[in-house]
Amino acid sequence: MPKITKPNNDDYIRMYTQMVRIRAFEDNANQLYLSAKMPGLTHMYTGQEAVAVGICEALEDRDKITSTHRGHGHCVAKGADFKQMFCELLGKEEGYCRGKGGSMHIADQSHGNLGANAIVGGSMGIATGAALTAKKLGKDDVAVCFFGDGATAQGLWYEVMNMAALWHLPVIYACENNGYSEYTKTDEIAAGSLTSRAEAFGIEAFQVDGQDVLAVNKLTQQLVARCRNGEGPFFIELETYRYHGHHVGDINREYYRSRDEEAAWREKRDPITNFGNWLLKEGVAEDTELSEIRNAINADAEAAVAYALDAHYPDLSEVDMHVFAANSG
Amino acid sequence: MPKITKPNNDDYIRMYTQMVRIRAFEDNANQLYLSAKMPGLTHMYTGQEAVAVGICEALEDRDKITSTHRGHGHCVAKGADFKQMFCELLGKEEGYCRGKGGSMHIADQSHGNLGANAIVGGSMGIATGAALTAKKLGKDDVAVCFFGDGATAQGLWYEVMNMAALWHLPVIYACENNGYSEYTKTDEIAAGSLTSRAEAFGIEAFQVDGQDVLAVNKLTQQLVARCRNGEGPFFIELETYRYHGHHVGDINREYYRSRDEEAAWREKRDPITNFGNWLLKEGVAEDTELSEIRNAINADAEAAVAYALDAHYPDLSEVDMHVFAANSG
Amino acid sequence: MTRELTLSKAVNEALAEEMRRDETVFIIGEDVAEAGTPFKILSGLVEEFGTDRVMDTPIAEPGFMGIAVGAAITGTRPVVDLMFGDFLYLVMDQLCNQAAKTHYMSGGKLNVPLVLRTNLGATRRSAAQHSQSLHALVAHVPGLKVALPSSAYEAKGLLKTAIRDNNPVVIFEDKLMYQDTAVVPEEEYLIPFGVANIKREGRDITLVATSSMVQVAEAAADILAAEGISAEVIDPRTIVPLDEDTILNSVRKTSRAMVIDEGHQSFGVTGEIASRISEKAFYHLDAPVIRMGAMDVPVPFSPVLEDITVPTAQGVADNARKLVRGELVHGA
Amino acid sequence: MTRELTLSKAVNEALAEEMRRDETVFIIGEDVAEAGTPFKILSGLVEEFGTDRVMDTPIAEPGFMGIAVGAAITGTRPVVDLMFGDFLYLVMDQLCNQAAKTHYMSGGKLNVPLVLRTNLGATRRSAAQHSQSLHALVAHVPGLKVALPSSAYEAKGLLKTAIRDNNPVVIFEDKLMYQDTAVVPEEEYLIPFGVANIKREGRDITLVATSSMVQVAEAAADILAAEGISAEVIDPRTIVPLDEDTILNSVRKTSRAMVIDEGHQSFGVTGEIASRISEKAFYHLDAPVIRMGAMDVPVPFSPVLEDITVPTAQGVADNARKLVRGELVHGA
Ligand SMILES: Cc1ncc(C[n+]2csc(CCOP(=O)(O)OP(=O)(O)O)c2C)c(N)n1
Ligand SMILES: Cc1ncc(C[n+]2csc(CCOP(=O)(O)OP(=O)(O)O)c2C)c(N)n1
Ligand SMILES: [Mg+2]
Ligand SMILES: [Mg+2]
Repeated sequence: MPKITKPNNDDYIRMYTQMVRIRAFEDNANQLYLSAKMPGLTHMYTGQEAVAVGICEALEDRDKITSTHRGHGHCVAKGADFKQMFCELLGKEEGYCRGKGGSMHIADQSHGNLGANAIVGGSMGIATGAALTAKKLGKDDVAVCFFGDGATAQGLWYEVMNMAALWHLPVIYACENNGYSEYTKTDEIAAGSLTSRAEAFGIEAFQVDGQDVLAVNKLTQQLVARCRNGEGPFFIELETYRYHGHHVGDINREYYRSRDEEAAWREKRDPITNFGNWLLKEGVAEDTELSEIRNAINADAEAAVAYALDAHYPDLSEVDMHVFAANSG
Repeated sequence: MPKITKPNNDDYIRMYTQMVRIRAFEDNANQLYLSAKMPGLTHMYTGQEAVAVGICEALEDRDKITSTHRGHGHCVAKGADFKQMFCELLGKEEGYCRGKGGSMHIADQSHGNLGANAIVGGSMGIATGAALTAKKLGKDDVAVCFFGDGATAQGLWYEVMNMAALWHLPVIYACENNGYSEYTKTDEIAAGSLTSRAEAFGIEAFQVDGQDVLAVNKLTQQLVARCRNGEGPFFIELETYRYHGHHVGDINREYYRSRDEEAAWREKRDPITNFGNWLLKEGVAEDTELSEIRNAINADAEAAVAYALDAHYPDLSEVDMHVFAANSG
Repeated sequence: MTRELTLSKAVNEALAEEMRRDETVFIIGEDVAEAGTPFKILSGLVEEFGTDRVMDTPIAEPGFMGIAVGAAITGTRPVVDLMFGDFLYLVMDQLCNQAAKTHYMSGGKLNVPLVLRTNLGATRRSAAQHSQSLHALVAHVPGLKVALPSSAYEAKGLLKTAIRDNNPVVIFEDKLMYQDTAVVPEEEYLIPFGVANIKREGRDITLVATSSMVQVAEAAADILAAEGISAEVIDPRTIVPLDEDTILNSVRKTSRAMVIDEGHQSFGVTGEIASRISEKAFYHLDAPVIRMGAMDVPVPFSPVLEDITVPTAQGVADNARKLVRGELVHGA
Repeated sequence: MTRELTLSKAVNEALAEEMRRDETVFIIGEDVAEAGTPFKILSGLVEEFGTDRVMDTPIAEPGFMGIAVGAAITGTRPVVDLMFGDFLYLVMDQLCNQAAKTHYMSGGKLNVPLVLRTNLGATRRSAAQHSQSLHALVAHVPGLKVALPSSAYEAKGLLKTAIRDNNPVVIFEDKLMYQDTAVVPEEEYLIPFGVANIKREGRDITLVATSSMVQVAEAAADILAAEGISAEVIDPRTIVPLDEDTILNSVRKTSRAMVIDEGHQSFGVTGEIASRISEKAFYHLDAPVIRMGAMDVPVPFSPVLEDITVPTAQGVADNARKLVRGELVHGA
């Protein structure tokens, strides 16, 4: 059994902090939308924080992730900086992608985030390929592929699972099952069982409460260690919930899910509240410490927003730059 | 339990006849290739006859099948005529597709054969769609989708299985596992288990000896009856073997499979020989009757070849006909 | 009595009318039923026709495209809803290897009466994977018809024709135009394929413009008119089949032409139409045929960049003016 | 000492040399290892480089294309083997939505140094799904480079350049040419992208021809030469990037041009190149630029039909002769 580090108090605080950072980022992004300052639409990660944080805290910078249209949470959790993220959301030159990618393509190569993706399931091959690179180059890096329950309908997943299993690749397929794909319940679009689908390819599959950051983190630590040890691939189904609509513009959503259902998740299963309470109960932190953390992060986020709003757009000459990468020599 | 007719002696003789017809067709097609009279390459069905016949004998003309690059067997089994088939293989106007499709696209609409397909897995959606039509039009027609073990790697299958399961479509996915896809053993390209892959979508899955025409027929009869009854979809994995190379030009194949292996299948598991012996043993037919059947079929096939060789090519003006179907009005 | 409808509502009406007329017509795609698509185009249809005829699918474009092909071959008329034109790449095999070729490969014995409804158009701040205008790709594949409605009126008439066509038809709506209104008659009408629409007559130059670019060409014609230049604006409506005659006759009259389209410029629609004009009206041309497509770059997210990737009325007018005045656009 | 190699062997050598030079180069595709592909192009490579670098995949084109994209982004250089060009439709999403756009969408921070090797060409009696020449489709998508080798020499030099390029490159070999030989130097060489090859100089007409059609154009030039007509034959080698200057300079000299390509004629390569010539060398043209692509029909199986879908030397010569003599090809 590979060695796994038990989280200590610092780790707990970091997990809490990272979850709060995601929430703060999203609240501000939503505000930007509501105040008509953000170009286009965006998909809020709010509610799912424990998934991104529980998983990414089990990874190193050298480990890769691929993300989705609902990707801000993964980006923050993997170590990204608020300013460059908000700049990207606003199409500014200082954004992670010089404003060319926006919310749905935000990437952060220095922390191993290969990017969000606007094609549902579109990154399943990319993550698997990243794992292949690790194996080829003799590194023990791991790749995590985030995707939603809806994405499990894409045939690509079965193609790459087959190869990942045949080649024993160090990739973890992490399905954030938030119960919906757009305006449709998962049950209506997914026959059978998701874990069985992975198991049918000989891939070990797990289900975990995606609102419990410690449970997610513990499982991921184990699987990452086993991946580094050549025992991959793995599949995790994480039960979770998005608090907002499918995207920021999806306001009237009672035709597909009830307010009661939403309220129940927010009130009983909020990953931040519950983990905060646990920290208090276990004596890891005092109430004041937690609220200091939250306040500092909120201030940070607001400062980053202000910075991004002021930042400049790329020069128009950038429009046909980066179509092709330069070749040296 | 829906009512299933037990095969009687006529049925047995017809199954034998149909298997012999496939074998005769293929032997002649191979001869055409070897004597450089056939344009292009073709994929021999020889060895797999019990699959096509066992299944198609459980179907009616109104039931649909979709076929593969290795499709002559399905075409014969579903009721096609030798002359029109050979004409198609030789690119003649009297062919099923006026010579425009050739071996890999042969279709026979009047018997419900929607066509062979040169894209591996390419017909999985088409068969599923045919089943959807049946359901929509309130008919109890069934669709059978033939494909090889190699085709199970195509993501399309998982996409359509999901929908077939969700919508309870009357479609049977029939995987002819002949142990190889082109020059590669199935084990090297398929992780886990094929039946589990279907089961993961909540689809009932079966394995059957594809060399035993009665076993295949019995299972198919049951599943067809259940499909007509709204209990579809189903999956069948049929263990079988192709005697020839991947295509007629694949002569030196010892690098991927041994002569011994080939000989063992031909000698011990030949579907026609074994079923012939069973017919004799059960007193269904005398030896002379069986050899009369074979002789008559061989004569038929040779006559059809001669006819097709003499038949005329389509007029050159046909080249841009049938790009678009006419619209009445 | 005339009435105005949005393009979105016009599409909705076309579908409702055809579904009432023909029981074999059905809609299949993601979130088409209760949600009525993210653009709310299909609102109300599931209430009238039920979930058997307005079918929500899993997020499996190749899968439901393939299912639609099989359904079409066996006696129904599926209207496939592809949420974004960018997802065409996912359905290309089923669309181009299967649907497009089945009639031909079967020697005319199998038909695939299927409509693929999707969209095109940038400047919605949706970035590179939700902003493409990929109609040129499907136009290159024999066996597919391609319709490009440029208004609510066109959208309704062309879609109804598409549904009745016995072939696979890909119809691209402009996402930016869903809320644009036009006069749409109460009475039923169809718009035949392969008949271009002379949107505006003119003497000095022919502007051939497709889809979203028809508005742009008309605005350019306004600018030019104010300067005394008379531009003829032609909307081909369908690029497969293409009404070459109307275009060529116009150019024979005006002696000058531009082609404007929102797909990427290179290896796309502008090249096809421009080269046909240059090839077949060569002796009538007083100036080179100028093409204006979208820039050959993935669509950038940043609004300042995105806006300059697409032809504008001013840009069209500037080039047209040069042509009419005999000035060089590209050097000699 | 000169030596002749088949195109197949030239490709094999290019791969072997690049794999020796750079450990991160690997091959991935169906039956590439022991079988060395159905065309036996890769024979011997797995023996030298092992199955870790010559990787057999399941029949899952979208899957291994996606895996290659991810591998390329993270530090390797995959050479994807796509058995038939017709299967491009299956990989379009991973190729065009992912590989082509990643560098741009990431603001230049991620690279996708990937080669997709595939083929084109009809007249092998393989029918509609194994005979297409789909290079125009990928040329339309910004972010992809497209190379079209026309001989063994070209195939080796262009493939080596493709492997060293930091971008996704799609290279199409002509299936019919695999056994054709050409002089291929023992010494290493690369052929730069975007530099057309003037295969043959001439005065009276420029024949721009790609891939399989270069031979056809040369044969046409022979026919014409016998009649005293001097044709210049230009092989663009890569259509993205396209060496417009060499083509335009030639046309400025000859005043007449034809474009010949094996892709379907409509909305394809001939339209792009012809319209660029007509647009940018307009004042030098003495005759319309004539295009000859494959017919706009799915490729028929029947040999008698298949053979007439593709341009022939005689057909090219006939049109060229008309142009030079000032006769009309299309009417006035
Ligand atoms: C290939 C593709 N099909 C459809 C869409 C439109 N779309 C965007 S998000 C989404 C739902 C995704 O659901 P899920 O995977 O569960 O992720 P969630 O939004 O719940 O996080 C859909 C259908 C898309 N972007 N890409
Ligand atoms: C999409 C696609 N990929 C690859 C091929 C090339 N090819 C033709 S047959 C074949 C093997 C198919 O194996 P299987 O499905 O087991 O059928 P079998 O040949 O054994 O009957 C391959 C790879 C193809 N025709 N289509
Ligand atoms: Mg979801
Ligand atoms: Mg097989």
